[in-house]
Amino acid sequence: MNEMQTLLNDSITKLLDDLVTADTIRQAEDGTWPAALWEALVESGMTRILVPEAQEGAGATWEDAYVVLKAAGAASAPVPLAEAILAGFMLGRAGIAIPDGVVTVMEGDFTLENGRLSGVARAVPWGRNASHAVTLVESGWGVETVLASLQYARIEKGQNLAREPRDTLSFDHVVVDTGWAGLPGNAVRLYGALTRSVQMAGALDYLIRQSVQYANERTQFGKPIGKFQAIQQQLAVLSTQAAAVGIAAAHASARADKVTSGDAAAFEIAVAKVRADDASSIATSIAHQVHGAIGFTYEHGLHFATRRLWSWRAEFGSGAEWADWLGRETLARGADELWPYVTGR
Amino acid sequence: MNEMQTLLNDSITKLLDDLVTADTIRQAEDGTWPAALWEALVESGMTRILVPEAQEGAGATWEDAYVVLKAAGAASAPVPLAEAILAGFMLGRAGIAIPDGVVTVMEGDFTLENGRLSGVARAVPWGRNASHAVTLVESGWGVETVLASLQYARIEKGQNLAREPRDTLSFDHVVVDTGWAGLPGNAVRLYGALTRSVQMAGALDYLIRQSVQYANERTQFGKPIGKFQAIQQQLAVLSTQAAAVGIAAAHASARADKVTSGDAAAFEIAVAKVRADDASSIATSIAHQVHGAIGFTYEHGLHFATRRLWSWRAEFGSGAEWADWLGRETLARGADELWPYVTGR
Amino acid sequence: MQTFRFDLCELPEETKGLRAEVRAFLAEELRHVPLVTRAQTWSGSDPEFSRKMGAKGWIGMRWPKQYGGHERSAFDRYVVLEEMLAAGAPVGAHWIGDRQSGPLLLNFGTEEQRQLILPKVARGECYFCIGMSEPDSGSDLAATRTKAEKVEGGYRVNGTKLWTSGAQHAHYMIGLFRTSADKHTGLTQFLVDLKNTDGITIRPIRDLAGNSHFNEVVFQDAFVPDNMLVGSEGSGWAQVGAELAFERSGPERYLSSFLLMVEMIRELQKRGGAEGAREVGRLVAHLVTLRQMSLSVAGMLDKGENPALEASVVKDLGAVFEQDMPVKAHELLGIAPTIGGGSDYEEVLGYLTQTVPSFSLRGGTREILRGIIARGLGLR
Amino acid sequence: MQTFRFDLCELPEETKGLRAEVRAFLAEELRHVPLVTRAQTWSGSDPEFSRKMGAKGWIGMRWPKQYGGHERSAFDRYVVLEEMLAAGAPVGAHWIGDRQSGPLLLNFGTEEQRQLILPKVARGECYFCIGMSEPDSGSDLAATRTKAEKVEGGYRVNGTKLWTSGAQHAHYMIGLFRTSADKHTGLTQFLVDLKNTDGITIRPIRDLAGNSHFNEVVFQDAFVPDNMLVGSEGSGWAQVGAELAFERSGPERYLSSFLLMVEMIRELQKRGGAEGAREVGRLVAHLVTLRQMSLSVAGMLDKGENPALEASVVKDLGAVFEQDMPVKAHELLGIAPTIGGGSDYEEVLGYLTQTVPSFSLRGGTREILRGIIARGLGLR
Repeated sequence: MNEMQTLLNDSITKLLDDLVTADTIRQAEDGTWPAALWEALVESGMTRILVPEAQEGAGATWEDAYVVLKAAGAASAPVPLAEAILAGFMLGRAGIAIPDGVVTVMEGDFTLENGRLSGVARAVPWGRNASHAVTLVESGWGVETVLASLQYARIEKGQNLAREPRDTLSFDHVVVDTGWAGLPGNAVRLYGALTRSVQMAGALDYLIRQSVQYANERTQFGKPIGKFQAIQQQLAVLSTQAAAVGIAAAHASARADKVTSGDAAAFEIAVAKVRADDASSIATSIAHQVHGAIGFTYEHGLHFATRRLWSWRAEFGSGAEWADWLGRETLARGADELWPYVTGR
Repeated sequence: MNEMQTLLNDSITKLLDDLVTADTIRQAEDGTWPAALWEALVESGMTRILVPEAQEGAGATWEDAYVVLKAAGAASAPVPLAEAILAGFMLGRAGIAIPDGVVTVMEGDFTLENGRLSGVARAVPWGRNASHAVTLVESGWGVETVLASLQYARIEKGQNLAREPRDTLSFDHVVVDTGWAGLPGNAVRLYGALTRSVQMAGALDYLIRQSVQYANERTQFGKPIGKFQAIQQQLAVLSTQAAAVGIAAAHASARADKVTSGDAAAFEIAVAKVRADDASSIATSIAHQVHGAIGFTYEHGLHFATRRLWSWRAEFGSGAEWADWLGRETLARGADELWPYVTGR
Repeated sequence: MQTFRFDLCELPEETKGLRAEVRAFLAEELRHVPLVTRAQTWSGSDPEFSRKMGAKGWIGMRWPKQYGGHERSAFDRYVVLEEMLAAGAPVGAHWIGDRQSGPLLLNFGTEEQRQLILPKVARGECYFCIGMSEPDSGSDLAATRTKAEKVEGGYRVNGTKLWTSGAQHAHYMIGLFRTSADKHTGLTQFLVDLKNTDGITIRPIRDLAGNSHFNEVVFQDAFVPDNMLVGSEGSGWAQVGAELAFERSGPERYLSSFLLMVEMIRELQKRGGAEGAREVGRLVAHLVTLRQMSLSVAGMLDKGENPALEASVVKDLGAVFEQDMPVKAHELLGIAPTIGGGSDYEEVLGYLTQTVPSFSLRGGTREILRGIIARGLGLR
Repeated sequence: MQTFRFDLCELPEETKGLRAEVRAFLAEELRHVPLVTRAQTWSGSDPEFSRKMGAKGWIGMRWPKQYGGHERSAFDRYVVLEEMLAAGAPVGAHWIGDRQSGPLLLNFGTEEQRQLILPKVARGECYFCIGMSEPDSGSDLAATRTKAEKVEGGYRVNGTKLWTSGAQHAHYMIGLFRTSADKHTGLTQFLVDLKNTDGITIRPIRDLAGNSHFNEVVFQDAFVPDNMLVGSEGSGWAQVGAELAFERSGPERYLSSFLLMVEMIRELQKRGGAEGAREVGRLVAHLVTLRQMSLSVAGMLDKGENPALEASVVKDLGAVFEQDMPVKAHELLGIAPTIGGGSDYEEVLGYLTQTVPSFSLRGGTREILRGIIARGLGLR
């Protein structure tokens, strides 16, 4: 972390510590929009961290956004911060003005005719709470960045395991803003996978901190369970998994800053999402095993992180989907190109 | 085990205890044929356990053979006992007289014309030591059981990780005995997989016994390593894996006795080979981890079993190959047929 | 050293008719039950269903007829259970009474207790819960603090039981209470009438998936009469040990995620081709093997043997199998799980993803179980 | 609690030229070396190759020039090492001297020892082994019994070292001997001249794969002069701790099975289509992540920090990755491994299947390593 990132980390951590309590998350799960939290994130500029300064954004980098998103993941912040950051990034690239209100991103089966959008997007994060959504559509002109107002969209509510809104949005010839950004057609999925990997790194970090603390406090058979070798061995494994995801996601973020075309970061992003997915399965299992029954209650906060990991690992492409892609690329390049490719990037 | 099987178990165990020492195995690995051991197995009738009584065999069942093969697997007996038993089974079915000498089995790419065999068989167990080999060939007449003398076969030596001979045999219009047995064309692979599963159950049994004994004897940090929770947890896992393979292989053996066509036992045999393969990877890793450096020496006997497991898991179809088959069958039958199929057999 | 004995045990031919009967019953009864509800299997509670099972003679199947039982074989019972679980029948209401508390009373209860309780259980009308864990004693039963103090004509109970599954629906609790200070011999089991005893408060605990299977049960000067003591005073520890062994090897030890396996196969079928075939094949191999192990233990139980260690082996392997299922489904299909909406597959995946972590906690943690197996192997 | 710090660290652009140079060198030098030989990587020993590397300035790269070193950056050294390992170069002869014993002498050795030894090591002419384990002390160094008794002008050494890798080719051993009874402060490190000391017998130990990397080294009244004591008497325990930390995070911690990964991909390519793509993709993801973690530690070392815990994390994850490789290969391809014949893939699989069990033993067992990590997390 450079100095700016350290400051950013202090500031986002303090903001989240103050405004994301267990109650905030529970109320959000029951359908209450955490307005105060969102307002604070907007005012602190966090939602526009990747928007160019010329468009009233922070003009920061994905490496900076990493700090913010990891903290948000660790806090289980129940807001579309990752989506807003990504939307800002895409709109900034396309030179489209960033609207006020909540802007999310969506992937869907769309057609764009004469500036009107039709089609359906499934599992759109916080679709019900957003005023706008950003997507990419291949038109006769190439890949266009599209900003759609949701005023005329039909919304069908859904949710992921963490009870985060994942809504189905339908558009029928809705007038939209468009622009060109030089982004690949799958940029929502690609950068979406990047943001989820970083959030997962944060959630995994929370799991290890929480589990070590619990193991040192909880007593069974006359001593803290953290003194049992079987528990120690498991927590060591959990910690190594969390560390691996942290660096894989950082590596992908750094790469995203270096390249102008999103495709050029796909390799590192795929690595990060695959690694985060693999780690999540191991880590959630260990964290719950160490916590025992208490971690299984809604009252205890462990599941805020584990339920997010179970959902996030499948969002914007599961680890398996990205591994398929990575593997096919690797096989296509051939055995002798693996090492030069890995070291040459 | 019924009474007869208990007697059989006592008798084969005693025979192997007496005649399979670490030196026997080491010498076999260096190329010395263990003549005394083989002679004893022939004289006790073990090699012909599945040959009908009418053909001077024991006329026993695969459940009986299970007892013998599991003991042989546990002892790492360096002889083609499984192959001889399988050859006897196939010849008996075809009504072909069992030749004296060592009879092995082979799979290959063969043609049979006017009673003459041509083609190549790879990785034939103990090809160099055998006088004959049994195989199945699809001819214009159906699947024929073939007994080939190896007198005119070209032999190229090879070996598996356990230094068991796995030779390439080439035949060029060699006159052979043939017969019909109602066996499927893949019977060598099928029953071969059954015998390997049973041998693997034996080798896994050896691993757990050996590892528990070592853990109780070896002292580190002032106490037997078997007192450390991390070691205990691992040995518990090893023991459950060994137990699973034991019953999966027994189940397949029992099924092989019940059916007249080999195909009808394929499901249970596939289950056994898949389960044995999965267990071997876990079990060999734990056994070596518990033994530490000593288990890594040639002097110590642990590797007689682990190297066999590493080879056997790939022989007569790896777990993956049989899992592919099981999975395709399951998918073809469909989701709702899984339970009726499993419980209806 | 001791090793485990798993003799092959095949179900007798005679069970085929029973299996067909159970299947026909379930086809009718579960016709309109959504898959995500079925996925709860033995956590799902439906008193009406339990009464129908009771009427069929499928509860207390092995118990003596004099107590409302049916004196059927272990195999008949096994067939009924595995069919119920594979279909996702809501057997939760009577489950504990049938599997655990009924047998406990048969072994250690008084004649009066048996007469009073068992026929109702067998009719599917009387449900049990187990009061073992406490706030400071999860795996460590010797740390039990809920106190049963001797008073005129009975005991006065004070303390708190935690993680008590199904207490809100149960008529009785088998409670483990402290009757004296000694770590092990100070524990005693009681039959507690939850519906007719003052001083008992039952508070459901919401779990992470939003369900409330667990409860906190608080005793404040609750009176339990002398004739409700189970077995003898001070032998609770030993009795619990025997009781836990009952619950380690049934088909519920590997079928709790079976519905997800089925839906996974259905999704793969839709995709066509051989995608996922290898992984499905491996799961089938593990399923079939676990069933043979579980049947083997049933066979030993039928012969009156005591396969306690073998049952632990089944439980450990079975829990790993069940717990891996949502991960395998995720790895194979990559479909995001949902709650309160979505396709059958998505919802079943959602329910089980959140539920499987508890599978290696219930009835003692995985670490404890493996410790028991290790001691069985001769490691001290 | 403490967590680990893995800052991103990218190799400087300047290393590109060096990498190209190393690759050209290896393409030439390894042209005729069979793959199964290359698969030994840092276990494979070839003094001629080591001398060539020395001539290139690729041994002792970070050491001061006054001791024959080259004062290059940690990144330059990293690039050379990872290229050597990825290509399967036989770096075993000088490996321990370069990685472990040289740095030890730089840290704790006398000026005389440094002058005597380091230039020869850097030239690729002088090889080391480490005498730590003993018959009754594997992971438990405090149980070391080989005794160095003070005599006129030096020490008389008696006892047996076991599992000493490469002792048969080594010129020197860094031996850990007992100089007094105290468990920890009774241990001292010595520089032992194996070629010119009477009373030392080296017996190669055949391993399960038929190779002899290990040795038993017996000391019978072997005399080690005073000036060959390393550091100070009684500080052997502390010095060894520091020494072990050096060896936990290099590229050898995740590249030991890399050649098998390459051959696996080649086999899959032959089959065509996307068979195995998913598994290959996962392996690539783990490989790339491990490399970033390992580079991160190199970056901290370059800044003079002490990333001991982070190094342990790399070693633990790396060993799992390396050890899983033959299993993954087997699961993907189902081809039986061979020895002394067969295809490149079959032979490399054969060699590594037999070798990987040692990867979680060398330098302390997995259990010990995870215990260190757990303590680093604040678990006591």
